Amino acid sequence: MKRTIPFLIASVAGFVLIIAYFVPFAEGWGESVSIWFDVLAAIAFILGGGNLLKNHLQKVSARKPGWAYSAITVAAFALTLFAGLAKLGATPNPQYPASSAWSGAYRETGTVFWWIYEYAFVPLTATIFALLAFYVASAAFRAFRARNTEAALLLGTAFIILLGRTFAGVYLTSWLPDSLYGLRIENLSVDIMRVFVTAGNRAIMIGIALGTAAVSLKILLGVDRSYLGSGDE
Amino acid sequence: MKLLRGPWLWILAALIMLLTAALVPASSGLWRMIDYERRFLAVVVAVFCGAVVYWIRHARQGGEITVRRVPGLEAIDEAVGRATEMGRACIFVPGIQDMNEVQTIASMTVLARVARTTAQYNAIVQVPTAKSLVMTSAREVVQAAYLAVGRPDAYNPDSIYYVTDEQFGYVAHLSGMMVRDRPAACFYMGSFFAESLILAETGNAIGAIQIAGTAQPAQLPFFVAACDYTLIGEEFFAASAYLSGSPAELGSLKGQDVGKIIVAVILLIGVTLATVAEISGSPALARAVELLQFDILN
Amino acid sequence: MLSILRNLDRRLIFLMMLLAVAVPILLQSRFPEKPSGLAQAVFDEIEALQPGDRVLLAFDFDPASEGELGPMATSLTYHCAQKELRLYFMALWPVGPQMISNVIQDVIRRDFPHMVYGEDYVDLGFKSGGEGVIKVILTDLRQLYTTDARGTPLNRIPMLEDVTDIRQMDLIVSLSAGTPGTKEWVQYAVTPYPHDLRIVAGCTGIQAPLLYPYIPQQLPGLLGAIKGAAEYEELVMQAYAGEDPPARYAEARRRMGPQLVAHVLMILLIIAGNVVYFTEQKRGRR
Amino acid sequence: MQRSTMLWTLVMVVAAAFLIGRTLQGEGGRGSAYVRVVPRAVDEDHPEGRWQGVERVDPAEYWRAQAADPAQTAVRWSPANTVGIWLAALFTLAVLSFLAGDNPVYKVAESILVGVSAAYWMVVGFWEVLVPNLLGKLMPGVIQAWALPGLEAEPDLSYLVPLTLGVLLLWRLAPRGAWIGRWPMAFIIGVFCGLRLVTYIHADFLSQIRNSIVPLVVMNERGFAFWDSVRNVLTVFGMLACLVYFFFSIEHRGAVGKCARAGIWVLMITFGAAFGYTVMGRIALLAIRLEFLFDDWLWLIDPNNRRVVDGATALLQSAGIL
Repeated sequence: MKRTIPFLIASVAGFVLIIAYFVPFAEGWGESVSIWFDVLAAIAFILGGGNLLKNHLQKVSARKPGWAYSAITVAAFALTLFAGLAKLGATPNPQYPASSAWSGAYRETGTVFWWIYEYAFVPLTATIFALLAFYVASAAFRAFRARNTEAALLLGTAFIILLGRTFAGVYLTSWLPDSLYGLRIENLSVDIMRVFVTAGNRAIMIGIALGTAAVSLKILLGVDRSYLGSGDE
Repeated sequence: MKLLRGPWLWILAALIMLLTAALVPASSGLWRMIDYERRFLAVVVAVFCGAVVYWIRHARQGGEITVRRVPGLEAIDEAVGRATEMGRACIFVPGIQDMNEVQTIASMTVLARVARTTAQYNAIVQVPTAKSLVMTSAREVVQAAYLAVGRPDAYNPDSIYYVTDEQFGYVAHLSGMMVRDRPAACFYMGSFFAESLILAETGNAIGAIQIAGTAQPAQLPFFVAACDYTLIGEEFFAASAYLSGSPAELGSLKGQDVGKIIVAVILLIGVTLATVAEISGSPALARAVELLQFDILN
Repeated sequence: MLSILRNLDRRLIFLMMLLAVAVPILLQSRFPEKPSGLAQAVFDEIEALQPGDRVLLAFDFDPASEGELGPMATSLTYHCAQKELRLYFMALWPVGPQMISNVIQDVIRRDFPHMVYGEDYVDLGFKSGGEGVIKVILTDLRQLYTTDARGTPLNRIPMLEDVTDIRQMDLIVSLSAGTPGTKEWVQYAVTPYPHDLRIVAGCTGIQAPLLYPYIPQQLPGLLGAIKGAAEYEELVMQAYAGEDPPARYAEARRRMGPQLVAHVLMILLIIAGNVVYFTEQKRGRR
Repeated sequence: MQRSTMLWTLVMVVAAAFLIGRTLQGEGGRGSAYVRVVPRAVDEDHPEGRWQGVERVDPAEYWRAQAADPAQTAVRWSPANTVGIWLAALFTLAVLSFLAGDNPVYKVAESILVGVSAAYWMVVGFWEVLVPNLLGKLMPGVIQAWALPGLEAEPDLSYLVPLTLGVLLLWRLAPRGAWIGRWPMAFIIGVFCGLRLVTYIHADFLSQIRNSIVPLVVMNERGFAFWDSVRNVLTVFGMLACLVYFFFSIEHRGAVGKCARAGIWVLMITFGAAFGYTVMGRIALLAIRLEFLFDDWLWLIDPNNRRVVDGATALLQSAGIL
């Protein structure tokens, strides 16, 4: 029972939506369900936030190693949540000046939530993202070795693209005569993109489309039920 | 062409649908119920689904299914084994998208297998997630795996936890945790974005065995360059079929191959038509190519 | 020498990368740009529009990718404003509205103060739902958007009075850093309505190869990464800004300095890695 | 090791003290931020606006305003934003310190980021999704009076469905019947499997085949176009070779093996190109962070001329700072 009913729900819902895609009358169903999903995901934040609090508070109360960091996490979480939900520092919507401050925008310049966003959230996330610049460098040194033909092709292409997308490439091959125009690095890099990258990406995309469709179908047919968890029928 | 032999009923049904789509005029009442613009899409969907269903049934009835080897998959057990020997944990990262993404669903079926192996080897698997719904699903899956090998007592729900929805907050936590806990094996299975290289390079710095699988084409280069094994695109979706080992699931792979044959056939017909049209300059042929591109394949 | 290379500490590589980017920024060096075909195509698509035509600017990126897409947003908005097009901004990313208000502040308010909100440009704000939003507003804008980002009902905004759905847009300009983004706009908006809609896009480096398969049928023009931004900036500034454009319209071209040095460093690192690899192989064979 | 740590700490403390000293000296210096007061909701009764908001302005604008009228208060130094810039700079450095190895500073930054971002998304989910798309649909009157004065809608009872699903989902927190939480999950998974199945076949599968249909021989006004033809031939056959690589039911041996190998080559070129392109983006990201440090915080460079003022004001500026 505990597995059969959910499977039936999934299967019926899925097949109804597949058919709805071809029926003009039902065309909007997919979109409605997408909006429902967002609502559901937003409700699920309660589960996630609760879990986060539980995890970290447990660490703090048990004085596990690193509990101070957990305390920082909880404090940052609580402060941001409060500032955002209470719209601290917000002013009413200028379109409706008679309304209360609740009508204001929660992330308007000047609110506490905006301040946290601008000066904590943005620099932290953007710098984590910027770490990638360093990691590509170390990957280039360590992983890009011409061990075999495949690896050589990978690094050779990366080489041409890296050169072709800066002034260095233009400079290096600008002496080539016009008859060999296509061999100038900047043009070579465009041709690689137009021919090989297009071919490769198309094949990958077609494969992914087929894979996605097959996995979906398996789930709707009940061939793959592992996502449903334990099998106490 | 063995792939196409047998399913006569389906081939017949597909032919009827194809003829209906091609011959029934646009003004017909039928197209008030079915979207005229999508009639050929319906045929393709029916043919593809039919092929998958046929091969699954074929396999269930004891038909022989042969599939090629995918190296990354065999490495999963090996990686878990190594983690056990070293007495360290494995971590499983299910990507950063929610359960409305098929890659995340596929990653749950891979997790089922990884969790089963860790349960057998008595190793620990950590699953930090970026979405609450993924956390709840992952808990179901891991619990089921521990139950299936008869060790429900060893299941610890706290090892599957929610971090944050924010991509880089999640990565900051993961990379910090990897450096501190030094897991011996890292699995990255699901939908990844920029975090792929941060994870793979951090994993590399701590010397973990890394196995990745994703259908985000943009991230494949990084996984290919920095991980020990990578399941590329469609291979990732095939992984659950391989790992389950059940003939029915393997049958679906054959269905996918039929899809590829469809691509090749349409492509060759189209390209031949287009080439002949280009050389001969015949307007009729050019119109046929246009019909194929913008009506049938729309 | 070789032993130094072989035992090269990761942290030393990190330091080199830091210097490769930091030094050109401090020196503020600039290099010439030669626009590529795809940047030219984006320019031409916008150039072909008439004053008063409707352009939908979809800003689907966040502060993390502003380094690449910010300069594109600036010069695209500048170009559209110069052409006197009507601009409809919207975002499918929750932080997109911030990016929209940045360009409104930096470009429209500063250099086009005569443009009136609601008549020449409007900010529709963020809607969650990804591709679902695209699908809905293709047939009915008001089903999802009851107000603009400032809370004004759509019916009271002059430039939205006769807009029922986004198929009425003359061009979609999509700036995207991931999902949902240009790919979704191409898949769900342009692919089903090839005769009604045209799209040009700017994307991050990582997105660019993924979008090439859609070129040119579904996606006529594409600005790829900071290089694309620099090329397009060059085109727009040459055409409209005269001799001495404000410094903020040179952002992308300025960023090409660190880019050049860092690329050269990457190439040297690849070469160094392979030198180590091949000499070790040789030794192993002996 | 201990000694070097102490040395570094000392260096950093001295540097920080120097920078903070420079900032606090007078109004204006490294990392300072200025705001302009803007009137909000201006009408006849309130020519100054019913209340006032602020927006950030360039330092040059402040100096110009000060030069014109030293008593003005419309443009002023902002303590909150100045502290903010400093905090942002310290966070940036804290994350970069991870490159040298895990350390307490990074751990603090990481903990703050996890807490702030989890709450950030919850707040966004609440105000952007739950309020307008659930509560606003179910009881528009209440929501209009409370938070969305622009909302004009009738109750839409179809939104009881996501509400019910949400309640079922949260049921797993209840002591009994946690299994009921599987129902909404199953619904979601089923729905999206159905949706993705068709949309992927529609958008990626069919449209990619369509885009690949090109003539292998290209003619133009001058006759046979050799290079265009070569490009098309390579594209079509490159793609077919990759598809052979993904074929599951045949082992990669013999002719199939050769084809699959060519397919891998094409894939590797694709990956190499993607890598090259991505490097560009990643470097731009680092550049913008460093620009923030050098420009907004340390005032070492000024690419956007945000601190350039004319001669007379410059005099005042130098007097104010030095």
